[in-house]
Amino acid sequence: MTANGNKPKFAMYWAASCGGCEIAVLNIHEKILDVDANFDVVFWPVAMDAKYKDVEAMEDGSILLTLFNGGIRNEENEHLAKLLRRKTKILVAFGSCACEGCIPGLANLCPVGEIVQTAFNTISTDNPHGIYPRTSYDVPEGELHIPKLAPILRPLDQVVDVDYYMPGCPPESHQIAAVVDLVIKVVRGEAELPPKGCVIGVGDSTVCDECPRARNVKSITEFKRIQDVAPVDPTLCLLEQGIPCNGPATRSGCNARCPNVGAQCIGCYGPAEGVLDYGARLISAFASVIDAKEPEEIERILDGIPDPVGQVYRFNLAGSLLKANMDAWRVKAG
Amino acid sequence: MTERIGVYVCHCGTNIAGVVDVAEVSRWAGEHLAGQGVVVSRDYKFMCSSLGQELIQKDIKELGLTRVVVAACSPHLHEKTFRNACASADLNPYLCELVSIREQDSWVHTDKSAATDKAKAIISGGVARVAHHEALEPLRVPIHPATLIVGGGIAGIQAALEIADAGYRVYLVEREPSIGGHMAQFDKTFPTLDCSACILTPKMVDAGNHPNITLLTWSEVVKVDGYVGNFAVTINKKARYVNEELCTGCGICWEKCPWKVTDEVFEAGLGKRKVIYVPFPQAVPKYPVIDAENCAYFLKGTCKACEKFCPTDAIDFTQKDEQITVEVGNIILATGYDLFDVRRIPQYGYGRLPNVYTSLEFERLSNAAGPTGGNIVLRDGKTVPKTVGIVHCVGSRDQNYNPYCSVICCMQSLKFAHLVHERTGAEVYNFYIDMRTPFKDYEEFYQRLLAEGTHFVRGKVAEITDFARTPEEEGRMIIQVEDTLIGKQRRIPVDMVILSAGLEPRQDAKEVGKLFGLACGTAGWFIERHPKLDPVATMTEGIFIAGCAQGPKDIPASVAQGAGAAARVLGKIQQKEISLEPVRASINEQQCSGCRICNGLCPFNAILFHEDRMVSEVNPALCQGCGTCVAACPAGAISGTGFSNEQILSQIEGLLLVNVNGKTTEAVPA
Amino acid sequence: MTAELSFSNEIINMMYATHGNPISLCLQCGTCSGTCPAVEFMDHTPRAIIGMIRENLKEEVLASNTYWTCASCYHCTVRCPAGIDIADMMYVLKRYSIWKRSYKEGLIGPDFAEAFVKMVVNSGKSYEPILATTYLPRFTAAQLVQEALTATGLVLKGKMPLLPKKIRRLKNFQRMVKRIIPLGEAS
Amino acid sequence: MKQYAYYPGCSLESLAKDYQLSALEVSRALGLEMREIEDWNCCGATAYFPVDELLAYTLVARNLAIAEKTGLTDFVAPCSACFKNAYYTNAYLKKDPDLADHVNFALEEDNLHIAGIMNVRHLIEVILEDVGLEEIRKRIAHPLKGLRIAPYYGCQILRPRKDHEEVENPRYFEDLLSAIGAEPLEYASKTRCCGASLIITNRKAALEMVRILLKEAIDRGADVIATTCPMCNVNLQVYQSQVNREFGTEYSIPVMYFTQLMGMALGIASHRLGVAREPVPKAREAVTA
Amino acid sequence: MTDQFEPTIIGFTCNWCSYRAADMAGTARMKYSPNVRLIRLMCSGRLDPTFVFKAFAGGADAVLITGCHPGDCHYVEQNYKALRRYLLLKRVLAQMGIEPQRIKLLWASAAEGAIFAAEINKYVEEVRALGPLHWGKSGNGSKPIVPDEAKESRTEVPA
Ligand SMILES: Cc1cc2nc3c(=O)[nH]c(=O)nc-3n(C[C@H](O)[C@H](O)[C@H](O)COP(=O)(O)OP(=O)(O)OC[C@H]3O[C@@H](n4cnc5c(N)ncnc54)[C@H](O)[C@@H]3O)c2cc1C
Ligand SMILES: Cc1cc2nc3c(=O)[nH]c(=O)nc-3n(C[C@H](O)[C@H](O)[C@H](O)COP(=O)(O)OP(=O)(O)OC[C@H]3O[C@@H](n4cnc5c(N)ncnc54)[C@H](O)[C@@H]3O)c2cc1C
Ligand code: SF4
Ligand code: SF4
Ligand code: SF4
Ligand code: SF4
Ligand code: SF4
Ligand code: SF4
Ligand code: SF4
Ligand code: SF4
Repeated sequence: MTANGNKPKFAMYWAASCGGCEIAVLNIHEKILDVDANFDVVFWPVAMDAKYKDVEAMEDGSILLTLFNGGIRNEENEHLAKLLRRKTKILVAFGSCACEGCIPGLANLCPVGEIVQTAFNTISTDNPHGIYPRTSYDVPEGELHIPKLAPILRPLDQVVDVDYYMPGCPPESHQIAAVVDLVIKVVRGEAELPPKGCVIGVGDSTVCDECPRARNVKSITEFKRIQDVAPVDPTLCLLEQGIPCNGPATRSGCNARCPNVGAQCIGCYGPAEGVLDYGARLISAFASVIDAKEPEEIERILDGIPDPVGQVYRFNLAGSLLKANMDAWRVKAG
Repeated sequence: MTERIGVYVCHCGTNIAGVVDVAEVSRWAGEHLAGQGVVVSRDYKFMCSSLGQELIQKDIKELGLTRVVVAACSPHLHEKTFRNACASADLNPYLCELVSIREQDSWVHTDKSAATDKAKAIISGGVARVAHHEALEPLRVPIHPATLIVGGGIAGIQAALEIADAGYRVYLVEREPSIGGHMAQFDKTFPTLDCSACILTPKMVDAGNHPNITLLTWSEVVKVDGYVGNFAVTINKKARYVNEELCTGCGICWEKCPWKVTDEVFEAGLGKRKVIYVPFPQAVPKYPVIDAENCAYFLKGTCKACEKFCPTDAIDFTQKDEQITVEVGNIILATGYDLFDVRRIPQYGYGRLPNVYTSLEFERLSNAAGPTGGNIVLRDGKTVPKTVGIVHCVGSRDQNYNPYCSVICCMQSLKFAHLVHERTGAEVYNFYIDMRTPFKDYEEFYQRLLAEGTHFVRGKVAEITDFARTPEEEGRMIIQVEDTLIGKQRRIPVDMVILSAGLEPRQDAKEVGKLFGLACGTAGWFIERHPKLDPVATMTEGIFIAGCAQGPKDIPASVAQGAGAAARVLGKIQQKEISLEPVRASINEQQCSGCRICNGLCPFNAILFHEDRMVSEVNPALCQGCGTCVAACPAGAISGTGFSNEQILSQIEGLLLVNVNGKTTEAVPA
Repeated sequence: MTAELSFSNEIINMMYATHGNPISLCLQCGTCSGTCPAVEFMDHTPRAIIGMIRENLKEEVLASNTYWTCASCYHCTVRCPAGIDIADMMYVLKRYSIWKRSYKEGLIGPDFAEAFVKMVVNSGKSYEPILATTYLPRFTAAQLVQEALTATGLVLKGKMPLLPKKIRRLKNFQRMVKRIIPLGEAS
Repeated sequence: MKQYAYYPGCSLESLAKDYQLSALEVSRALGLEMREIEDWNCCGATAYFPVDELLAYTLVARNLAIAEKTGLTDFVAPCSACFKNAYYTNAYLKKDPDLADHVNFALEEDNLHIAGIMNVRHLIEVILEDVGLEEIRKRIAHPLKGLRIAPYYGCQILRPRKDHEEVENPRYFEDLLSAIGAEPLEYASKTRCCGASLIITNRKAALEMVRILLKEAIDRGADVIATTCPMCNVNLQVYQSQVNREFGTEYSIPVMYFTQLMGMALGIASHRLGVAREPVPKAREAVTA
Repeated sequence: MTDQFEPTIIGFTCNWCSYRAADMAGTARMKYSPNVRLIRLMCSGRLDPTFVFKAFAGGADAVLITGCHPGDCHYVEQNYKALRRYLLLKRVLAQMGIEPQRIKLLWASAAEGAIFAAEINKYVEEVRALGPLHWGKSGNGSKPIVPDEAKESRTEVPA
């Protein structure tokens, strides 16, 4: 990759996330060449060697576009988020983790201590000495630091101002390509940027809109896990078959990838436009299709969703109105 | 903040100001809510007075207010008042919000500082909410001038005649072969002892002949679509097996029909009727029906006597049920009542002791056109009773059965006592708990009975038995009761017992209610819009109730309600169109994914699905604005005017601005 | 808040299992008295007693034989249109009168009830002959003879065993009773 | 063979031995195994309640708690008074956790705990519901043809249970009597109280109550009065002579337990039913005929 | 009084029954605790779980939802729909550590002013016993949240 002072600068950073988003960017095939041709990639730890101090040395606002993926879990994530915010004109929360916490956000259901406990001390962990990490440690070479964990994971916009959001776990390659095209056009003066705060690279409805499955007025007397439904009707709406499909509440843009191949949507594209709390939408939706009047009967049907928070907030817990579990806060309180 | 909001805090005399520091509240709102757009905040003695309203109007004009918050009484009382005040100052009425600091605050709290803080919170909620109000126009829908009346008892007949006389079409649907209802079964009516048939028959005939009334007897409503002004009602006309065009009502068929069955409906089981029959001679319409369940032809394939003798070939065994649909703008339900089933009180012996009668049986027994020709005799058909016991409150005012008072039983029991006395000279005992004779000339009737020498025993009958303990009890029924005025248990031997059974909602009232979108109260009667001020309207626009369907009552009250409901309907028809509260749901097609989750949620079937475009749509005329679908749409595609997410979410924020200790809060982890 | 409870409230408070019994809802309809098989032997009818309780006529109520004449047949209870458990209320009056040691002269009921409980507490079971001795002295001579005849008749027919039974874990049983009532009173 | 936790109650050990005998014989013959619970105590009849309500519940609860330990589900009492006490105690304790706490505190002394899990039933209910009329009819060896029986339910078996289908006019006793071939009479006083609980404390009232019941049965031509409760049985039978003395009547009508009548119809020898000592000529005739 | 924790409770009422019950409690001058602030909806069926989350996030200690009795809904049966949502919502909240008692569904007819008032008093007591909810708002901002030192590094990493 050649450095070229005249080309706009591009950065990408990977905070608390799985790395899938980076792969997704590389997965846009020949489009990646457009990126190289049109941008000067100044910072992208997964693809090139770069030092934080180099970024710190840059002039504020000198990077045109930063795709920031991952949530803010520790001090280092937070430092980089703020640093890149200062240096960047267009900061994009890229992928579900940066947008709304995603799977790492589910850790907000536990206090930090418990997370550390689980990581370092479960049956499957080989840690005979019961060793736990420390934030600083003296070695002959000097004092070593590892970043402190925050009590909860926060999506990017809870830490810094975000210009655009691009959900997906990861975002679909065709959507990434479209966004890259758009930015290039903007750079060339051929297009306008959408208004700040927009969600880009998505559709304007929900997954059901793109889902080819047939649907009727819904009324459900039992919720089941998909593996317990045999056989799954390949053409009928999954929700009508009692499988809690998150498609009705999830923003379109993925071409209903999961229901298309026979699996229920689990919601990685996040809430539809204007929705304040994704989980609330699904609670309403699932409850609405239940066909029962007696509390006992309703409870029995609800037993078919054994992990409600996991079901309705798999990707959105950190971005939800309540953001976390009480216990995660309580660590702080007591 | 672009909105310019005015806040008006009412003293309501001392009703509010006695507990809430209104001056402080008003000052606080002006100061602390300025950031939310409040440009003026005032308190005033009576906001709803014309001076109070003028205050608002002046501010709208002079200060250019775009939103108004009035902190006073419940919106159910004065929302309209303040909306109108705004409207006359050219501010869209829906940009006004009335918050209740009286019913919800000053009247229910004693701690003045807590009440003042709560008033601040409530106002803060209202201010936050009003900023998101939209200018709305009431919905206007045309009203179809025809009316459907269900139930051809006296209440339904009265309503039908009133509307028809005013020149509008009425469809009168009656389930039985003839109209007339319960009143047709009676001999005399209290308190004047008019002959029931003499006063009812002319009305029935009028209804039968009226050019504006379409009588649909032997029919039932099966489906109701639409909404106020525009109902489409499907009616099932049961097969009569008699061609109404040809039949002249000559009566040869029922004369010739060789089969008799017990008449459980009109004769209350006391008499018999033919299989092809009219329930009573004055029936309207005059055409008979064939009771197919008992007809020899339908059961065994032979007979057809009626067909053979009919001079006009009107009998038609091939008739089928027929469904017709009519369009109407308003509906009146006058479905009446059922009699309490006295078998549910086994200790009163009905069904076991032959000479225990229900009130309706007695009506037939005493009716000159009844099975005994009006002779009051025991079941053996000849013995005239020497002593008769009449039991009040059977199944009424009793937690084990119906807790309510059935209203008519006392008067009806007095009527019975009089008839028995007059026709048999028997000794009559009336057993009552309280004597209730509340209307015009009723008490006078009671006094007449006292003068006649009727025995009145104050006490609820414990049991009626045929087991004699003493020789004078032999062969008779004994009524065991405490005479509470004397303070002694008494056993009174009688020959005949009449149980004044209470009135109950129709067995199928719940289902019928559902058909029309009406709810029944705990006792099962249809719920009126307001028990005192709107007894014939219901919560569903365009649907009215009259007569005993609304609750137990006597004939004068049933007639008054029938006429009242008719007046309400005529009022609507005259308006030609009706304006509805614009609280409605609507779907943003762009956002709707066609998931169809909302489709099954609307009880008024207001949501339709367009298969072609795969989107749902709300019919604003059907939607009643409950908001259930708004809360349910997972895509956030449905919004509801008047109660939008923005309005409610900001109201929550506003309410939480001041916490219970009066401190402005900022919730943070401790 | 230390104002003394009215008599009617005292009675209502003592209806533990029936949660106070809605005696204030009584219609004074007389169904209870009309039903009662023992009413002839009561000096006030059950309905009247309820009225008297409501009006706090404590002395008159306690001096009445009504509640000790109630046979606990519950016939009034199932018929009362106001949902009042009259029979239970009669039990309450019995308890109240034993507690206050205030009841009509010459009644056998209170002594019998106490004797019965004493016997059960002492043995865990009830046994007719023992009971007889506790109440016999109150009988008139004629009644005594009758009773003796009946009793001997029973014994002759082999219906009445001559020795009372006791339960095995009597000590536990008695400690159990003590947790409910400090025994001083009952035995 | 279905098993039941059987609670005989004090009377069945003394005054009502014949009931005990016949109840067990008939149960056995119908395939019902009555397992007497260990170390039970008196249920208190009607005489605890006037002294202490809580104590009354506790004493009854002890029996229920003992029964709960057996692992059986049904608590069966042949005596109506025992049945009523157990039924309500069980129901109240289930409804009122506070009351249950009090009672359990006392029960600790006998290492017991009541959970309220027993299904409390009267013997006649068990026979009717678990065996059924159909089955009973099949097993009848000697239908009691022509025997006119006044079925006397009494009070405690019916009341104050308001949920019972027909508290005022029950029919099941009649059905049972018809099933064993007898002729049940329309007996208006069948649910009227016999005054057993007053027989000691208010003799006059009790005798009058007995008189009324005897009068109706005899007036209607009954050969025998059938009962479901030892209290009623003893009261109606033993006090007949006193009624005669008091009212100058000459009543003499046999009173038998329904189990004795059933036993005879099932073909069980009279002495095993405790019937031998009872003069019921009509009944014996019916059986031997 | 000043030491006593005063919970703030947001209540949702339907226009037809429970709001009228509140009106009736007022008209009859029944007294109850001032801790509940009511929001009028047309129907309990309008209750969006978002409102409940919003209330908790905004500092409410509990949420009361009221509607017509089952079978008496002005909109025929929308209160059943509220019931279904409520039961699922409660499960979600429980998983998030919000005590189930902090949300309550109450049926009150327009005539039940007394019940309404009594239930509010009872509920305020119940919530008072639970203590404050104190849901954190600070997750919003960029205020640094420091990890809990006490729970960290109990064992040293051997060199
Ligand atoms: C024994 C007795 C004596 C009485 N005596 C007197 C008296 O002397 N004076 C007095 O003032 N009042 C008296 N009353 C009260 C009187 O009967 C009522 O006030 C009056 O009949 C009520 O009229 P209605 O039209 O409301 O109801 P109803 O007379 O019950 O008429 C209702 C009609 O609706 C029809 N219907 C019901 N459901 C449907 C359906 N789903 N579809 C179609 N049709 C349906 C029925 O067939 C019936 O024809 C007495 C009542 C009783 C029980
Ligand atoms: C103490 C009391 C308490 C009550 N409480 C209740 C209650 O709680 N609930 C209930 O339902 N009912 C109650 N009522 C009954 C209730 O008052 C009446 O049912 C109701 O007010 C009747 O209304 P109206 O319009 O027929 O008559 P009114 O209220 O008497 O109105 C008649 C009007 O006509 C005017 N007027 C009279 N003659 C002439 C004339 N010649 N020219 C011009 N104007 C004239 C009068 O000035 C008056 O304004 C109560 C009655 C009383 C006495
Ligand atoms: S719910 Fe799922 S399966 Fe059904 S239409 Fe929507 S996306 Fe497709
Ligand atoms: S269907 Fe749902 S889970 Fe699957 S990719 Fe699309 S948004 Fe993600
Ligand atoms: S059907 Fe024929 S016979 Fe019968 S009334 Fe009509 S015209 Fe006369
Ligand atoms: S065919 Fe039927 S209706 Fe006609 S006469 Fe015969 S039985 Fe009567
Ligand atoms: S619930 Fe929403 S997205 Fe689904 S069909 Fe209805 S309006 Fe459309
Ligand atoms: S708001 Fe209510 S009435 Fe209107 S469409 Fe939605 S569910 Fe139907
Ligand atoms: S039966 Fe009930 S309401 Fe009637 S007097 Fe007796 S206690 Fe009162
Ligand atoms: S329970 Fe007592 S008061 Fe009631 S009817 Fe029986 S004996 Fe009379």
